[in-house]
Amino acid sequence: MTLALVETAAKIAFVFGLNIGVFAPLLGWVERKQSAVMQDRIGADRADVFGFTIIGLFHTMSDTIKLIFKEDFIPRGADRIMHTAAPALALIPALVAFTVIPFGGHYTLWGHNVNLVVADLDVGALFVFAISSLAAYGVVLAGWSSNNNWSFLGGLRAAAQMFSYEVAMGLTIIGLVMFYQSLSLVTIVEKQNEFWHWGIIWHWPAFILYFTCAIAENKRIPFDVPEAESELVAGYFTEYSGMKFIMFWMAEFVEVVTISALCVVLFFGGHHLPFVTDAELISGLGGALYPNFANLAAMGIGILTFIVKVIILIFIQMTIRWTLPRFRYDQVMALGWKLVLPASLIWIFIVGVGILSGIMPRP
Amino acid sequence: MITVNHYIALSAVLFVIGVVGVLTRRNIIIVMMSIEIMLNAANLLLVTFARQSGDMTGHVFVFMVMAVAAAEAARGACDHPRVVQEPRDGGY
Amino acid sequence: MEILMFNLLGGLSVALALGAIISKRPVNSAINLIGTMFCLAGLFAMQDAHLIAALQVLVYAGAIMALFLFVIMLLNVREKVGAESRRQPYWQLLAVVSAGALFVPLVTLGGGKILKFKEAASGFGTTAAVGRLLYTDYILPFEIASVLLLAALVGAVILTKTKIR
Amino acid sequence: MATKIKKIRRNVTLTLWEQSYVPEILRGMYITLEHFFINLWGLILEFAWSGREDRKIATVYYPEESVTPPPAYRGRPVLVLGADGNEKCVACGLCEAACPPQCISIIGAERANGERYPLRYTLDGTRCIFCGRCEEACPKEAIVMSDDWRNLCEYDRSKMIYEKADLLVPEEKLAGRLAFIRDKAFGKDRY
Repeated sequence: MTLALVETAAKIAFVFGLNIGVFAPLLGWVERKQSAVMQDRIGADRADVFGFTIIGLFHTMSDTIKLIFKEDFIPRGADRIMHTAAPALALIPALVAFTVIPFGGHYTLWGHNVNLVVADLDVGALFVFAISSLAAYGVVLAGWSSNNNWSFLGGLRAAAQMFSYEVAMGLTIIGLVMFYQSLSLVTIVEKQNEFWHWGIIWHWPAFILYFTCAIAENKRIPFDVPEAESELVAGYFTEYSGMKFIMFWMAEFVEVVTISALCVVLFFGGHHLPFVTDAELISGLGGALYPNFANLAAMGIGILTFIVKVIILIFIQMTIRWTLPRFRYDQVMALGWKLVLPASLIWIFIVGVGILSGIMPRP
Repeated sequence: MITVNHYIALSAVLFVIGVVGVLTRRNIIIVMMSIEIMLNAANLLLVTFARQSGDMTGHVFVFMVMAVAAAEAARGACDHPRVVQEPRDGGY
Repeated sequence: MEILMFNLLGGLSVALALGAIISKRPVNSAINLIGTMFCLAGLFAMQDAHLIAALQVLVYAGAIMALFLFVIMLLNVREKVGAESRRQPYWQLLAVVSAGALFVPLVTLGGGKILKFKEAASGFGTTAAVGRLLYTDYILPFEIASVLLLAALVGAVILTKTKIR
Repeated sequence: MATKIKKIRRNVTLTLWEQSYVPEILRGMYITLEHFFINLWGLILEFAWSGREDRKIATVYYPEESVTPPPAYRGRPVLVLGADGNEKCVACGLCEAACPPQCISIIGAERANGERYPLRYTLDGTRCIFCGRCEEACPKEAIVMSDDWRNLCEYDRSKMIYEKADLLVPEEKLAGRLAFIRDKAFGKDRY
């Protein structure tokens, strides 16, 4: 009982530390520096400690300090409670969605069975969509409560966009669920033990559709119409400052990580190394001689593989962000309803035919 | 120890709240939300009896109720702006 | 533990539902109702209805309430202060009477037979079990529900279009 | 002069390949990633030894490095100090007349040998628009636009009114600009 509690607490601490402590601040730096290097610029490198700048990494610290001490401004006429609650409502769902994502497999350490997921839910994928649909509330309420026309328009745009793409996003996954015969993300990862059962092999159209929907759901370029700087000042967070402002940014970055993690789990085999199954890995590390240490090493390798895959997908998202121009608003909605939604429905049909005719062997 | 009676009581209280909301409020959106409360009270009861009898038919019914509620909300969402634009039929 | 969770979730859901029908501004009442939906999802999960709990959050809290909030926000643009007039007194009397009528069985519930929960079978309320039921015994209602949703979709499109080409 | 008319297709119909978005997005990403990896490699080289030329960087580390403007650049207008230690200006007043915002004011005087010189030459830096008309009007190549772009701002407007002593710059420092004016005024490319 106590051991299980300690294990759960450790896993929650790992997930939160990874998201809030490592990825969220680091992505702010990555976004600046990667865009700079991509666009033949130098990027932020001025913050230094005793003359060391370590390629601008101190900017994350100096930005945090600056934002903590900034004035926390609530505009007159704003709904004070909603205005304060909205950033938290945007950030919390992004974090909670990570609880059902497995970042490793099953390992036996000194007789104790460790399953590297905070909550192994039977309805894992559905839970992620349910929670991510709630992220819209934070944005909508932020836009509404600011009592500012730009914010309001941004909130409305965000609401329409997020609800539209949610439908398509749910449908893109159905094919995978039919293929793996489970909604539980842990089961889906287990079934991707063999490289030829990875989602990307059979379901690459679903991956493209899902990735598009996920970026649109996260309101990042090329779908950043709710916060379009050239049209609405900053969209729904125009009236925010200081820590509340940065909470929206953190929510965005945490969602980038969550989307990448979900993609890794659904399409890229989770923690599995390509061509090496878990059992082979443990036996290869000397599982017969030192079972505990082999399991521990396999666990480390599994988590590392997972994180590396997540980082690669984050890099791809960042590259897309700094490559493409913004869609027009009607184009965003047309893409969602007229292209992605029918395409995902067609894909479900194709997967059904493929499974029934035996072309797509189910793992 | 939680018994079925606890859930029946909770469901009844929620249903009464929904009824009172429908009967006392005039804002059509809040009336619709009160109807949602009543539907949810019924859902709670369905799930409770499904659990008590060990038969999942109740869950299927909840599923249907949700589908109906979604259809109703979709219809209502596009209906409300029209009602408010022409307020003479007393919608708002 | 269970009774604590029940009291917490049940009390919270009742309080938030009350807040939903009492609060003056529609946005506040929508937010309160979202909270109610959440608490009910928790209560569903307590009764091993995992799929229904997830659907409650996804459909009710995620989609239906979002639609309500969207409509309220759109209407809020031209909202007049104090637009809501009181109902006639006999409506309120009717509300009190109906509430009282429903509370009578509630009061007698304590004296009646106490129904206890049985131990749930394994796999109760999981996606696979409910899905199997939906696609075998209840395939016809399921299809009718899908047709209903399609009709609502088409109806919504037609209702909102001012000019149909 | 025959005008060359270029026809532009406005209503472009995309091919099916272009309409499917993904290949075109990948093409765009290939371009950005090419820049990214070339610059990343240069960045690593720059850490090992100074390999600035391995990067395609278009920006400079400003306070440490700065750009040298080309000779056509019009910076702060200055008076040319001749090799003999006297300013070349003869206080003819043509620049004063040519200046659109009228920021120049001259008080002329005569030396013992009969040469004219400006007793006071005031240039109001708050009004100067860096048009270069003074330079064009000057018959003696006495006022030129320097490449000085740093000392243009002050916290106090009264400090921006330049007297003759602030404006005088030795001739050899302005050689590039003077050669450029001569080329422009008397060379092949005169306009």
